[in-house]
Amino acid sequence: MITLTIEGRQVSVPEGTSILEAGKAAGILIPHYCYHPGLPVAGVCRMCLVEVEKSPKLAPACATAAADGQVVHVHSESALEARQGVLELLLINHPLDCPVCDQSGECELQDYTYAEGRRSTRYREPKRVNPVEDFGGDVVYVPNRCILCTRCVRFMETVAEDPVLNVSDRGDHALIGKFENQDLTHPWAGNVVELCPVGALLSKDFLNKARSWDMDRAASVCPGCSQGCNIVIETRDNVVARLRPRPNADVNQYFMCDEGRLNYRWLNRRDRVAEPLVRRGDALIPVDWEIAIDAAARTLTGRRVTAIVSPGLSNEVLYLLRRVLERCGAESEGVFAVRQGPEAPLPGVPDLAVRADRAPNVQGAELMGFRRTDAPLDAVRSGDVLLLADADLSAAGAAVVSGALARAADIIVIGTTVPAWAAGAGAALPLANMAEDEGTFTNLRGRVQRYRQAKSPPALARPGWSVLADLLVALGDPIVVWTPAEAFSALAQAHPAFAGMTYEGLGATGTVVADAREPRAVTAGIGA
Amino acid sequence: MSVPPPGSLTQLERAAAFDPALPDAYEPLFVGERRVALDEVLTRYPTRMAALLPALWMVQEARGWVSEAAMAEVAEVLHVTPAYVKGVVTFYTMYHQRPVGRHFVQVCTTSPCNVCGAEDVVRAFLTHTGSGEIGATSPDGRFTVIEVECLGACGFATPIMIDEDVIEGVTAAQVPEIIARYP
Amino acid sequence: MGYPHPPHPRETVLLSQYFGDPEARSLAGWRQRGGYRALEQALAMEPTAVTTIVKDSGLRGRGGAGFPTGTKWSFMKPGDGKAHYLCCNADESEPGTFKDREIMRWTPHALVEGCAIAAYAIGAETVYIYIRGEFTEPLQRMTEAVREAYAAGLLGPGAMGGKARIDVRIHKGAGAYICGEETALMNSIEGRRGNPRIKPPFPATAGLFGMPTTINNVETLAAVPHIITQGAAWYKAMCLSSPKSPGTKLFSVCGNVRRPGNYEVVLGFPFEEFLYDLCGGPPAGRKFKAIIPGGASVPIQTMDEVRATKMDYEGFVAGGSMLGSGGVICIDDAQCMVKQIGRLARFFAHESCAQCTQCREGTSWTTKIVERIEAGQGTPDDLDTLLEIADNMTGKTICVLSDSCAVPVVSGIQKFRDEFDAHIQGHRCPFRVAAAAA
Amino acid sequence: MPIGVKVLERPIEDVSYVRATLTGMGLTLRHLVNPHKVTVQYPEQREQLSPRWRGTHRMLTTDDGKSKCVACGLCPTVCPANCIKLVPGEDAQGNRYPLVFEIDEFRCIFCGYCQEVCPEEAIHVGRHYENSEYSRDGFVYDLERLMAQTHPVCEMWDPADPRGE
Repeated sequence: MITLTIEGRQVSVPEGTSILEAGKAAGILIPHYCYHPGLPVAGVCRMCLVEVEKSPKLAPACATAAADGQVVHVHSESALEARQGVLELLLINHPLDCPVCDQSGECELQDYTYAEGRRSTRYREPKRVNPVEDFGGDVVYVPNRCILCTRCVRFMETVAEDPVLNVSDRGDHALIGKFENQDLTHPWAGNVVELCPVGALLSKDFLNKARSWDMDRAASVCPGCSQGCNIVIETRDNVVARLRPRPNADVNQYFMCDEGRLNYRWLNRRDRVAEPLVRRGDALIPVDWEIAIDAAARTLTGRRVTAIVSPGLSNEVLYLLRRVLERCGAESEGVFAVRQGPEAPLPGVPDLAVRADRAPNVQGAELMGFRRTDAPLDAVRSGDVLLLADADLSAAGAAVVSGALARAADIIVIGTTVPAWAAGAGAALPLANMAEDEGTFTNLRGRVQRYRQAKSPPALARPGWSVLADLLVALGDPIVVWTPAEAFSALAQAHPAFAGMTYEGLGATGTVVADAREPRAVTAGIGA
Repeated sequence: MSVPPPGSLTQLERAAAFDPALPDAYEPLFVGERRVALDEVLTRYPTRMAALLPALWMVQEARGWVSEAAMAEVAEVLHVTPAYVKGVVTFYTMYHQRPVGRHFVQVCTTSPCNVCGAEDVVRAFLTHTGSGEIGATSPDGRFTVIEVECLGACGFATPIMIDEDVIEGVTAAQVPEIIARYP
Repeated sequence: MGYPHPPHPRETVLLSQYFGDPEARSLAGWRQRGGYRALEQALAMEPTAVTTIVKDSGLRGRGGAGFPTGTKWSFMKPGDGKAHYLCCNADESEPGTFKDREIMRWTPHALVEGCAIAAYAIGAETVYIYIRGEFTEPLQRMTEAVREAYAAGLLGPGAMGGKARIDVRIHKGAGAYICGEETALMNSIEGRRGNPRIKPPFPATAGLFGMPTTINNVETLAAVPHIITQGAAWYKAMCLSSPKSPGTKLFSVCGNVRRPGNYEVVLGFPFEEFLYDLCGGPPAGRKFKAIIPGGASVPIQTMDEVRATKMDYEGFVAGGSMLGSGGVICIDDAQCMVKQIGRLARFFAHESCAQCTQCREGTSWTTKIVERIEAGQGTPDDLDTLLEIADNMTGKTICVLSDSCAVPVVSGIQKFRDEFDAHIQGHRCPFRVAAAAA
Repeated sequence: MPIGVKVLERPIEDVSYVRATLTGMGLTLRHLVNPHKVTVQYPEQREQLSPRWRGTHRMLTTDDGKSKCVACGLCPTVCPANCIKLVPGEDAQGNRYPLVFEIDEFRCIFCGYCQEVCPEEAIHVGRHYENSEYSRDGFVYDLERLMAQTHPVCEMWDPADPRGE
């Protein structure tokens, strides 16, 4: 460890740490563009120049190792002057089109210019103008706004290991370029949009959709696959507008895949079941929650139940479901299927990939004692009550579905939608989806991570833990759960893998379950 | 559009640079003898990538310019991506990214030559070759004239380079005679 | 010798002795003239002894920075299990300099020999000679010389009788001034864009292909055989002014001067005599207005300033400029300084590698402003702006190219402010007006 | 008094209406003989509005008749009454433009912030006050209507010229 002073604050950092990182540790942001902790150092923007005492020249904080006893001034006159110079030069060819730029409001060029830049330009020459270019994938390149920090090039080269981007030409003609027909189609290429500190690389999906200041943000976990990348859900007027990665050194570092990034529209579905429904004759009619819960409880009590659950439900919901099954008749069981997709690793980050299991809580479902199967409908035995917990069975063939329906004596739906084939359900309890709820997922390495509510659920739909707690009470369980934290602590008390965990204690980056390798089943007799 | 000069491999390929509608007439370069030569170059460096500049020189010698298709081929041979090759090609000014005239004339106009009247030499070349404009190819496809930053022969102002030949001490008056030497 | 002119009696011809002598080009011819004796002598010594001789001789890098060569060599630690490289920087692209070109054109074996000795001294197995792409004739001569040396067993496995393996490879550049910067040169050899690298790590630790590397200029390496054969003391004694700057140096003289060419003088030679006696002074009826004494990237000086300068590393610095690469650009009083400064700025803008912001944007902005002033569109604020941009471009980037662009602008505005003011106030270039009138 | 209202004793001259009535009649009489008139014979006669009058909005257009708005989103952000609805879109040339731009003139408090914040000088408050509609919906002006307005626009207060001279 070495100790240095930055802006009058003493900070101790491991040897080899850059001044910029040491500044972060001391709580001082040294302005920078080309530096990114997830990428190799380039040292080209020259924005992070700081004054180091006894050094003749200003030092680039990103490329200079902190040394013991160093005294660093970030806001000294010479450092400010240098950064003001960089900002002026970055802006001479910049179109200053903030009103139409998607990055506006979250643009580092804008931020630092407001903080430290000149009030007006001295540039009187015509600006350099280049046409907008489609980089393929989800990315569009606006060269006029580019500051050539080369973060995108370095990401594609060293992290994605698919160098389809280059710096073309030189001098002030230089641009980010790519080869014809070699697009940014790498499954992780969308990260360049995130990495771009200005509005040069933009997401086509998000283009012109919302301003950064219009949006509300919630820390969440990507529901796309079992990797469990940490994300931020951004909503505008209660509509999810985009997903962005949230750093977590243990899971996804700074990145998320394109599939996860773009797969958010289902969170905005409009064909949701929004009110509790029960069967009256041939039709499902909206009723009060109490009536629907009672109807469901009556159907389940003492009956043999086959629950088909979604591996996208939270640990708490799955745990309460397991408890529901234990209240039902003997031989009740729960199964789930996992949608599969091609695996796509990000080579530059260890143990980070789009996983084949395209559901966020496969591990959690297994820990709660649900059986994984490719044919969940086959589990439905003749005379069973089919409890459908938000499971998507669209992959199964019509014959399989109708066969299972014929075998089932009753159907109860707990979920965000009522699939067309489940129209014969006795009761349907509307749930909030993962963006409208909070809870935890367990990723494939057993890391339990919290996601938080990003928007409100439609009409009368309620969070799963709350609905199931009511159902359990109706089934005679003495459980008391009024908050998601209580639901989690009920789980932590009952399940050895979660022993000792608290909801708050999971923090921003999660905690790994005990004995993470082997998924263990929930033992019976939980009704404490 | 200038008439594609004869000589190097396919006229179609040159034309394709101007007219993308024409079919891709690319023929691989690194086969046979040239491949052997490249393999010999590869032995001189510890990495494959290091042979990039020599490989591009081979392309330019054979075809007169470095087309995108050629960049893609070089990339394949050297196990890098075409985008990478393009980044390198665009960095170095001596690789032509467009077809040029049969004779490529570079006139040094950097300060030491500039004070000795290099600009007159450029004007003379532009007039006498008929190319009219810097970087343009003359209508007969014979000459492309450019200004170049320092040929490293400042004491022999004005040096010019036609193809591989450096001619020193050129004055505007000598230009027609020099042009006549390059049919 | 004052090639292409016959040697002047006041020159001390060492490296330039055989300029203009085609027979010195061949291996046989070179051997007749005493070639490869130094290599033989060096191989008979321990490598460290060779380094010591060079260190004792006081030889300093002739590429521009003037770093002591022997000290540079001593940074290399052979036997650490890594590959070691020697790069010979023959990417001579500093405007005003053309000395290496002549060394390679006329005495290619001198360089091959110098490379071999240096490689032996630092324990490098492979030497890359990076020759700029525009040097077609030097490239051809060097290729031929290396081929001959291989054929004669001077290079390759068991070079000079089996003591060491020395491979010399020639790498042809492709038109980039910045590849004369040592780390950019290494990137270029590796097949990358010629972008300078951040230092540290320095080349002696992690250079070419990540291995310990030493880079020397052509002229430096060509001087080494002479030091080996005649001794460190002899070389150190060749000194006219500062004892820190011994030896001879080739000065390339160009621009508005009566006898342009390469002149080899002992360091410390009086500059005024050099300009008027050796080079013949300005063209008839003209006067020297400005002298750029060390290639395009050193401060411009007026004739009055350079008059008392002694031509060595310290002398030029004392005079307010730098020795640089030894390319003396003479500008006479018929030239418009604003135009020439603009032209220099344009050169740097064209050659900027586009990495650092200050350089990428600053060089081109500087060019645009100076060219606008030259066209008569300047405003009085422009000069302050130029000086501030130049300040922004100095000492803040990875390499010194942007500093080099700022240097002529700052020194030009300081020393020829009246010309800038005349352009701005008259809204036109007075020199163009004068030329049109004539 | 069941709720305990306290009745104050006040002097008779304060509660007497006689003096007030006479004062009012006096005023009427004075105006009867005084030629100064404040009544405007609307609609034949119109009041001259201040150049800084802030009335219903107007969207300015470019020379080719398109709205100047680039849908930057600053006016809905700055609007204290939250009366501007904006949905950005992209036209065939890739330019950002307002797909939906609506101002609810009923909710508007006519502060003029939208005009002040607009980087394109597109949205303006107008020197206009004659608004009547048959329904509340009619006061939600869409882009077409905003662009069709022709009344003069407000000249913002200029700090360099505070008195508008």
